[in-house]
Amino acid sequence: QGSSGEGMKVWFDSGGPVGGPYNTIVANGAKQAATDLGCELTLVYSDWSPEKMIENFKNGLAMNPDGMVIYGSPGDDAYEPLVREAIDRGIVVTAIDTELPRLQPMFQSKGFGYIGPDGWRQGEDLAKEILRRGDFKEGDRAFVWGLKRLENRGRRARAIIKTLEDAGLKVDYLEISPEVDKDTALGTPIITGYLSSNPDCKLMIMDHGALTSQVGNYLRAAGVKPGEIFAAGFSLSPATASAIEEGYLTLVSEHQPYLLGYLSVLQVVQTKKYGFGGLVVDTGGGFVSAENVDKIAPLAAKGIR
Amino acid sequence: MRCLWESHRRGILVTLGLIGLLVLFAIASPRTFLNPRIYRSFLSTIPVTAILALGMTLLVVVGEMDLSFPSVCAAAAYVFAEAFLATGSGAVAFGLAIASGAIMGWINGLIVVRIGVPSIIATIGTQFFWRGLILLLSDGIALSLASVRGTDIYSLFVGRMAGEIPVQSLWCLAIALGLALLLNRHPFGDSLLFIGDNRKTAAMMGIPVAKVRIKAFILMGVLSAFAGILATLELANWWPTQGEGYMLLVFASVFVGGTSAYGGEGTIYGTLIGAIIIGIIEAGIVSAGLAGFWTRLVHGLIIVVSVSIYATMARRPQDM
Amino acid sequence: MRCLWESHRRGILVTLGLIGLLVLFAIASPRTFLNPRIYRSFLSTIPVTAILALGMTLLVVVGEMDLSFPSVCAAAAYVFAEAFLATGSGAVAFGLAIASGAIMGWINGLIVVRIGVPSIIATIGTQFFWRGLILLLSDGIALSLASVRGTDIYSLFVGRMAGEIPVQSLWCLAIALGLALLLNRHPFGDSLLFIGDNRKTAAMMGIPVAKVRIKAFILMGVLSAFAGILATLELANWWPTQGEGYMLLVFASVFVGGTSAYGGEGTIYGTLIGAIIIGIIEAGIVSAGLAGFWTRLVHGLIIVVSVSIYATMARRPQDM
Amino acid sequence: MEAMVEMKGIGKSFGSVEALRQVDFRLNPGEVVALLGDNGAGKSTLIKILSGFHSADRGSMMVKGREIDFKAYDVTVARSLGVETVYQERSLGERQPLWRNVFIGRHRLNRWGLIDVKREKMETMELLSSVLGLRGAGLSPDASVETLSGGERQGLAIGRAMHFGADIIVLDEPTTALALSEVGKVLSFIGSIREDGRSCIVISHDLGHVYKVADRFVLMDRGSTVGDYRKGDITPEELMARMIGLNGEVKP
Amino acid sequence: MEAMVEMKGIGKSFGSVEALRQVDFRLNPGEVVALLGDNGAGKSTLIKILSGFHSADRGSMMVKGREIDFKAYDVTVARSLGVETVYQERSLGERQPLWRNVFIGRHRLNRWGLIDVKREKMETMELLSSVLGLRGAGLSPDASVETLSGGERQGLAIGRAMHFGADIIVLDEPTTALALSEVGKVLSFIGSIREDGRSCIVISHDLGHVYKVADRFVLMDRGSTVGDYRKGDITPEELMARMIGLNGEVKP
Ligand SMILES: Nc1ncnc2c1ncn2[C@@H]1O[C@H](COP(=O)(O)OP(=O)(O)OP(=O)(O)O)[C@@H](O)[C@H]1O
Ligand SMILES: Nc1ncnc2c1ncn2[C@@H]1O[C@H](COP(=O)(O)OP(=O)(O)OP(=O)(O)O)[C@@H](O)[C@H]1O
Ligand SMILES: [Mg+2]
Ligand SMILES: [Mg+2]
Repeated sequence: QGSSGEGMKVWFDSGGPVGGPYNTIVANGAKQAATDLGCELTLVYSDWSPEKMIENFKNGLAMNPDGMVIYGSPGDDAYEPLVREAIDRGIVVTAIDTELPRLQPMFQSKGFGYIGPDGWRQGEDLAKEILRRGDFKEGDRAFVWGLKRLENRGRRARAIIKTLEDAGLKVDYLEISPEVDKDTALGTPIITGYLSSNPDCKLMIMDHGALTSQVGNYLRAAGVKPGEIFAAGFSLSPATASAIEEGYLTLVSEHQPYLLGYLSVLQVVQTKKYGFGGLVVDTGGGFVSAENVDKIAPLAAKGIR
Repeated sequence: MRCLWESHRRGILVTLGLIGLLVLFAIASPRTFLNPRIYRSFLSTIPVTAILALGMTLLVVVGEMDLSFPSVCAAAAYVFAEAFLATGSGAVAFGLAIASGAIMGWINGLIVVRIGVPSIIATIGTQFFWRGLILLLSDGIALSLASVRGTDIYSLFVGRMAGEIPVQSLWCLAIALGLALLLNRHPFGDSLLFIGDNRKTAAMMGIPVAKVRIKAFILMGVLSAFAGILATLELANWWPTQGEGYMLLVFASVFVGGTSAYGGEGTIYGTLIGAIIIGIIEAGIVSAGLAGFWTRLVHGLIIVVSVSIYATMARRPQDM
Repeated sequence: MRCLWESHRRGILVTLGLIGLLVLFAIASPRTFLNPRIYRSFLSTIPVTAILALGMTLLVVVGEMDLSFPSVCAAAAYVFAEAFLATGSGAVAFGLAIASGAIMGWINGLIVVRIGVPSIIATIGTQFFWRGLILLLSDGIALSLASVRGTDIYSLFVGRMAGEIPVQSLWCLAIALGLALLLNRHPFGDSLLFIGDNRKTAAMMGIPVAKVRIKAFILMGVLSAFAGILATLELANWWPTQGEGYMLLVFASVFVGGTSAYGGEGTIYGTLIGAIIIGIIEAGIVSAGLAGFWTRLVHGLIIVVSVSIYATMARRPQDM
Repeated sequence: MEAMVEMKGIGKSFGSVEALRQVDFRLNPGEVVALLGDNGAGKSTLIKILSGFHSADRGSMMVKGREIDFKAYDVTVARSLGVETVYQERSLGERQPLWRNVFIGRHRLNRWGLIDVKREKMETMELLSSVLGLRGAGLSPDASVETLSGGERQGLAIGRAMHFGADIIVLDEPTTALALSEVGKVLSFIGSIREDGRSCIVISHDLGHVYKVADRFVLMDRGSTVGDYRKGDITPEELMARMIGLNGEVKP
Repeated sequence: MEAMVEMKGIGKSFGSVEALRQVDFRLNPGEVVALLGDNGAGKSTLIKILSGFHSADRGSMMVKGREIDFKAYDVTVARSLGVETVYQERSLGERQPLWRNVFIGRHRLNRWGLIDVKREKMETMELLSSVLGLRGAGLSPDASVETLSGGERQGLAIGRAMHFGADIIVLDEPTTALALSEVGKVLSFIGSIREDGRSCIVISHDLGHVYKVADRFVLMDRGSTVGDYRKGDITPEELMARMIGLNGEVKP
């Protein structure tokens, strides 16, 4: 028996920019699945721009693939007519990373599923885990650096802020500028400035994979010693692993982006072939800290975690 | 005569470039490019960049630049979305959004022309400012305009003519035609050309230089607003990051089209074709089966190679 | 005499602008801005933008632009990282990276000067191309250079002098000094000024226009490579989107500094101060306690207001 | 008789450079006045104040009996008062076609408010070849100015001024670079201005040309008017002696 | 005697415009040749071929006995052969200070290879005020060219050519916009060229000036040389008649 995806064409929106650390891992998972299943994979990039995702989707439809994997970021309303058109034409569509709460039940029987974390819950979980591990009291100052302007992605930051505030912490939220988003080094003086102005800051959360990986450099420049401040963030990368090893970074929440790519392609192919319904998988829940980093770090260097 | 041929030659060359690309893509992926569906998709997405690039062409002709248009787009579209959600009237929302675009363009014009700040830095500043303002007002949360689907304003601007052709492409064509007349056949366009050619000469010949420059910025603001409205309507959704991806595409469209970066010359037709070329490349590469990181590389290669061929063929047979 | 005062006045004004900002920030957050730590931070990050902006200043003077520098930065830094990981020799890695930067600059120069493609579109094309190429080669995965910390090359370029001052700031100063001499006191800089002023005149007076323009691109390539190496060393990490965030900052630095967008004039000192101004604004705002979406808005406001004040005061007391 | 132009005590500085110190000047209807003086004397600056391109720092100006407020005076206003200027710098849009240069700022519009290109091209060709008699190989309405020869450019600039009948015509070095026959045409054009009862200011260093057409000669030196002679009162030789004398005064 | 410049059958087209059809031209050492002709006749185009700015489409050229390969010939090469040109377009960097304009392309360097600014400024001022005798208010080595008066610009362009003693000096309308006394200085400069055994080509429409200094007159019409007269063989009046005659021939 041959591969189950033989001759199939899967269109895959990797979501982020070309070379973005997070979406590259997602794409690596998808590529691996495509190789395993023997199907053809078409990868496109959307720079985290909802408009670009929609534009790409439209052009993708014209290519007539067998299955399409989308990020949910543009939302139900923007996607509805397009997804409907695709499914009417027999194309299997499934979402990753951000849920489409209205479309998913609507088309689940046609194979529309969701693989990925629940942004809100992931943020909430991380905040709770931080509160559990750290020793914080009411009125302590916390710093959150995130991307609220990307609405669905921003839910994670909003959940963190809410959870921390509910616990009585004082939270300073800062929006990541497009410049820092691309070149994390530009964030150094911002952290230095913030910490000089707010020396009572006890907790820093980087709601951004690339910024998480630079925590060590930031804190070093700000003259903070490892362990002085509880620093947490998201996503693993080689630099993140070394920051954990050096002790600057305390806790990293990791929702296994590789699986987003792998499982979604797997599901699309199986649905196309055997007509399964859409899968809903929550990939969140992994935490990396000094205890387990040595096991995971080598995988990060390969772009798997 | 000579100049006529010269200008036609450029138009012909850029058109040949587009045709060449289409043929290339059709050979590489006939399933996609011999099917009308992809063109329908293009006709719904390219008009937004094209309209922005058309406005930018006039600014480049007069010797200016506007880097604030992504934010102006988003801000005007925000006004549109909020006004539509508040009043339910597409006409009111449209009017307010266009007016806000005009005001933002006018502010750019004032800073550049009256105060004398170079346009690049002035519009980087206003870009940050407007983006910040709408983020603040919207709290970074997208607005869903699902209810706009099916209204008059929706079908007027982004409906499908004969169930097939996205109406925005007709609007884009109409704007291109209007701007081509404005630039080449109207005294205002004449003033743009002379100011871009030599501002001192223009002033000496009695052209109201300051007023014309400000008007060019206002026009860009209005067109940005219109483009923002089209994008928002098409997706029935407003996002706080709207417009950010257009920056390079718009400039690429203008200069692929053959407009001179030194001001004083420009072609509306070229920009329109340029926007189409820039708008189809990525889809063409992806459907040809070059995926992932290859897309970027080949994208760059196609731009460089096609413009190089074009530049070589367009070169004048004289020394300078 | 008059011109000297004129040029000094501009320099003085932009310096006053920087001092004004620093005073403002120091009042708003004395704890941060009266403490040397923040300046150490600035001295480690601003040099990268500043070096890029310095190179860009020369290109703007000669009437060109380079939008490919983010990719050139990243590509040269990739060469550096790979070569360092492969050979373990900082000197070899450095040499290869600088050479690759020169080659990429030279290619830009060839496309623009020999083939005649406008520099904006040519460098958008090469920007895509080089980014695509390094992504392809690196598979989009960051490279950790943790082992570079403590090597000679590390302390030479991004070490801390007297345990305090980031060495890259000294490199940046040295480059600025060198380029200032080059632009104002060397025949090469003279050629840049004349070509940017009027290319035809320059050719008539026997300046080898094509060669000089190509050299300016090569210089920009080398400086981009150097900036990329500094950024990579400082973080001991190479990442695939490197350089992309610098685009607007670099142009803002050049034009805040007072260089004319029309070519033929430019100030290295102004660009250096401009890069510092642009580099401190966001940190200043954040330290002042403005968080969330306010930062962007205030950032834009500060740019517009400060450049406007500057432009008003720098205006010549004559008609044109 | 009311003066076409009356300037009193005009002064103008550029930064620290005092280009005009103290100028009094009068232009009567039907009169051709030659403005003479050394290089850098301030002649061009003076006529640029009249044409609205510069505004004076001091002094008063009346045009056709109307007191001028320099703040509200610019080239557009000056034109509407009938002042037409050919600048020494030629002021042509280098990259624009000839026809655009002829009609800049006052295009022939068709009924839709658009430029009547065909008509403008025709008039341009007529102007250059028949009126001025230029016959260079590169002359066509679509050619851009940068391809013109020096004399053709000057012909274009002056032809433009001849084409739109204005009341006060200011010519700054109008015969520069022109060949003999075109010079003749320009001089007879100046003569025709007077015949029509209009007025003209001519600046030129070529006394031979100027003496033929002017009624009055105004001498300027280092930013001030230093002499005013009617044609009948002075011979060309005397005039030349005065002008060279100015120079001698300074460097003994 | 070996010619300084020898051109044979030179032709040059710009696109469809044939600026030069068939030009033969010779310049001997110690000779001043005047190039005369109508506007658009091709005079400037011809000397731009000599100066290396344009390259000819047809024909051959020898400079100082060296056969020129047009592909390898440009302004830099021409300069190194001793050809110094004052173009009709003045070719000044408008926004650059005067001293940079004087020394463009051949700066005075100090021992570190950097420009010796102080010395260049001094020489510039010396050149403009003493050598040419300009005395405008706005004249200073740091002033930028755009603030100069028309005559001052011309003085700058011609002063630059006078400053660096070249063997073959080409002057395209050198006396344009200059006041009487400066014209005298330029004409005596041309005289001095001949005395030094160098050569000069002058283009001018002012027969009065040209007749004084030239040894030979070459007439051009619509891209071809149509006459060549030694000074002794022709009076100024005859020369003028020939030139105007050219014009008449075409339009009867
Ligand atoms: N914009 C300016 N800035 C500074 N100085 C100026 C400016 N315009 C003119 N000047 C100076 O003012 C003086 C008078 O210039 P103007 O052009 O009026 O002279 P002119 O009499 O027309 O001379 P010419 O006969 O050479 O044309 C000159 O010395 C000139 O350098
Ligand atoms: N670059 C060019 N492109 C097209 N035509 C040109 C170009 N340069 C010159 N011509 C044309 O060639 C002809 C000869 O020009 P040229 O400048 O040699 O004339 P000229 O004899 O110097 O005239 P003048 O006495 O007016 O300076 C003109 O008709 C001109 O329009
Ligand atoms: Mg003058
Ligand atoms: Mg000529």
